[in-house]
Amino acid sequence: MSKDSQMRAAINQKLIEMGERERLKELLRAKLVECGWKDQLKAHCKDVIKEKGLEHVTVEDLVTEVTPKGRALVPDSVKKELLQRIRAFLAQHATL
Amino acid sequence: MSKDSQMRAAINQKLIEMGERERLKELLRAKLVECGWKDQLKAHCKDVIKEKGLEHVTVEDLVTEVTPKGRALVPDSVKKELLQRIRAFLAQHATL
Amino acid sequence: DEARRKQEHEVFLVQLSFALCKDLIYEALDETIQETATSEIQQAVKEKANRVAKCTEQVCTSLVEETLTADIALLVEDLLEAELQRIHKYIK
Repeated sequence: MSKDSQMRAAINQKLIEMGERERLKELLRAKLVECGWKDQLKAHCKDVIKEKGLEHVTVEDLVTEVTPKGRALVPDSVKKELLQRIRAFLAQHATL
Repeated sequence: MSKDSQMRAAINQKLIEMGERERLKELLRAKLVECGWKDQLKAHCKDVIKEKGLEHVTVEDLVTEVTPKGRALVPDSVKKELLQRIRAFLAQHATL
Repeated sequence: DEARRKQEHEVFLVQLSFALCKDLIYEALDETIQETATSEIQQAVKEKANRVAKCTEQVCTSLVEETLTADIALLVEDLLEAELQRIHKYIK
């Protein structure tokens, strides 16, 4: 295992152990609701169900169909905020 | 056309296609005779004729006069049985 | 040498931050999308069941109405006819 991979694994471990990984995911979920992403996703799901007909759509189909748009709809500001939080964590915990 | 009207049209279409609508009407008629509805309504008509005098009653008048009672006299059990029959039919024959 | 190591570490941290950020976003999105798709389908199934139930009742009511309208009219016509016949006979 290279030094980088070792450090990557150690940092991941620390993120999990300290509960920061879950906190970040919670933050992200909250931001997605707050910025209207979740409502947009719901509306898109409804459109797909309507278009294809309920009897022709499984959960898996729907997930496959809406995922690209779901990913594209995440605002840059949300991504930036998450990145900032991760950087701050790494600055504190990933010392040489 | 609203979703509800589309659904009602689809249900009716299926009932008509398979002759079930006519069978249901026949069943209803049989039940109405069986439960005494027809006799009660006849008696009510006769009362109205007696009260108003035959010379003052037209078919339209009498129909208007006795229809509310005619509706009210249909036993709930008969309506329920009919509804059950439609549900069972749809469960067996229709993809709505 | 120390400066070079520091710089390499910085680059590593930047790359790691981006990778972690992407992983977290995808993970959270995938979970949320799965939950949302499941609940939207459940909701649609429930709405449809409610619509079928409501419309079935309405169809049943209209079938009863239609039958009653026809039968009441027929019964009234027959009855009045019979009454008239009876009176004619009586007059004769």
